[in-house]
Amino acid sequence: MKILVDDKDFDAGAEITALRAGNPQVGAVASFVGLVRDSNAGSNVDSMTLEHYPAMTQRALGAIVAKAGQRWALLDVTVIHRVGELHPGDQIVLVAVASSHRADAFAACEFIMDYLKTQAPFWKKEQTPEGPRWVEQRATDEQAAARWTE
Amino acid sequence: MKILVDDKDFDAGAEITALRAGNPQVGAVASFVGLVRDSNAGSNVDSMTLEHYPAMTQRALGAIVAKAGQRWALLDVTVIHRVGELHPGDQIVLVAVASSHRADAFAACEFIMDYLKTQAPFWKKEQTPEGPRWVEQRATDEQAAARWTE
Amino acid sequence: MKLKVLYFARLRERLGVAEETVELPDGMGMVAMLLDVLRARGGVWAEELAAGKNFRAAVNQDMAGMEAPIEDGDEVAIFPPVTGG
Amino acid sequence: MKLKVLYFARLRERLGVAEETVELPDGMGMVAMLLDVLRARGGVWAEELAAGKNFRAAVNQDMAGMEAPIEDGDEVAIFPPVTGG
Repeated sequence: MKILVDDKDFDAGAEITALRAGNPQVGAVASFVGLVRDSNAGSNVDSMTLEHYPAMTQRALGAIVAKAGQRWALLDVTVIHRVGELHPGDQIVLVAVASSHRADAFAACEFIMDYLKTQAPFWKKEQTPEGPRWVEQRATDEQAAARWTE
Repeated sequence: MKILVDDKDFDAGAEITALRAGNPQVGAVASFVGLVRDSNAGSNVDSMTLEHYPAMTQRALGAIVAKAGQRWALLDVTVIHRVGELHPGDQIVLVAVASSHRADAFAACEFIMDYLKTQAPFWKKEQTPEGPRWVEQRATDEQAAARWTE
Repeated sequence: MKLKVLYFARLRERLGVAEETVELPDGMGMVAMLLDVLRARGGVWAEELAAGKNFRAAVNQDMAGMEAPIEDGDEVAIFPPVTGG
Repeated sequence: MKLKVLYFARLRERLGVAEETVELPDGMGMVAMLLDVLRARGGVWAEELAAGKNFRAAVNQDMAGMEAPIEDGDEVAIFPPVTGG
């Protein structure tokens, strides 16, 4: 398991390759990359600053990954989340999950993203032509996380 | 859209990067890599040969991707499937889906894999210590595809 | 009418043929009827293509059910359930 | 008892403080009671931490509800709903 919070960019391909390297039981790697879009909620986005709660972030991500590991048969998981200033096209987050079978890999990857969106202490502030603004949590993010407990 | 059937290996990271390059509307890339495992259904697997129906393969994959594109808001899709002889740890398939939002990217990526597993004309023959054997379709694969029509 | 008939994977091996031309009486127009003709060859054909067996068909490179229409010049493929991915 | 209280993101900006030590009478033991003390400061505190407002809390780096217990020396963080990923 690898959990990293960093202001530097990551190489998604290298992370995916490393995740499965040397374990011939891995039959499936599902992954997700989240990126900064150049517009959001009707405004252009020039840049974005990601703030976090350093003492809590690693711990929160670890708890989410552990929860996924209890629920599905996983062989390895990598979560990388960037902080600091980012620009449109920049990578924000990588979640990659290795399993023997694809259903487990897909479900766990989406579960980790949904919980990360509602449980991990990151906050986005966008710079737009109309000035800076804090991104509001979307109701759909709460709903996406809630469906895993149904 | 890129659909490729090839006996050569692919660089999943480069494909994922290419998929989002130059489109700042992409906020989410969900991807899946399927790999040859060193055991299956209780036997060791020494190698695997993937046969396909060349005249139909590209067409079948194109139809699956088109169906996903009607159902979700997708910005780009890459599907690469290998044929020929493969060994444990080798990559078999890549499905990568770019969208503005993660729910669409995840759903379409899993949908394409589920349909590929039941609709695209590929067949696996494994070499095991007990001799060669054709892989049988699993009931769970039919079920996985069927749930999208519920 | 003449059909190009292809076999893949386990069926190709069992039947011992990858591709052949099959001539059907004019007026026969469904995949199911081609299968009747093939089964009538007896032996491994009757066995592998028996009604309870698990196989699939495609007509002109599209997945097709047993009731799918076939015409002169069509390419019909018969194969086991697919196992890619 | 003494608590280390942290504020993040929009709340940190509005309240104008990132971190402070808050002293509560001994015996007060829930996140909700800390919030009452903070609201009692009036002004932006009463406004931003009003009951209808959408904020979250963590106690010792774990997400916590308003009824979560707090003890002397705990680190309590108050912040808007998270928006990472």
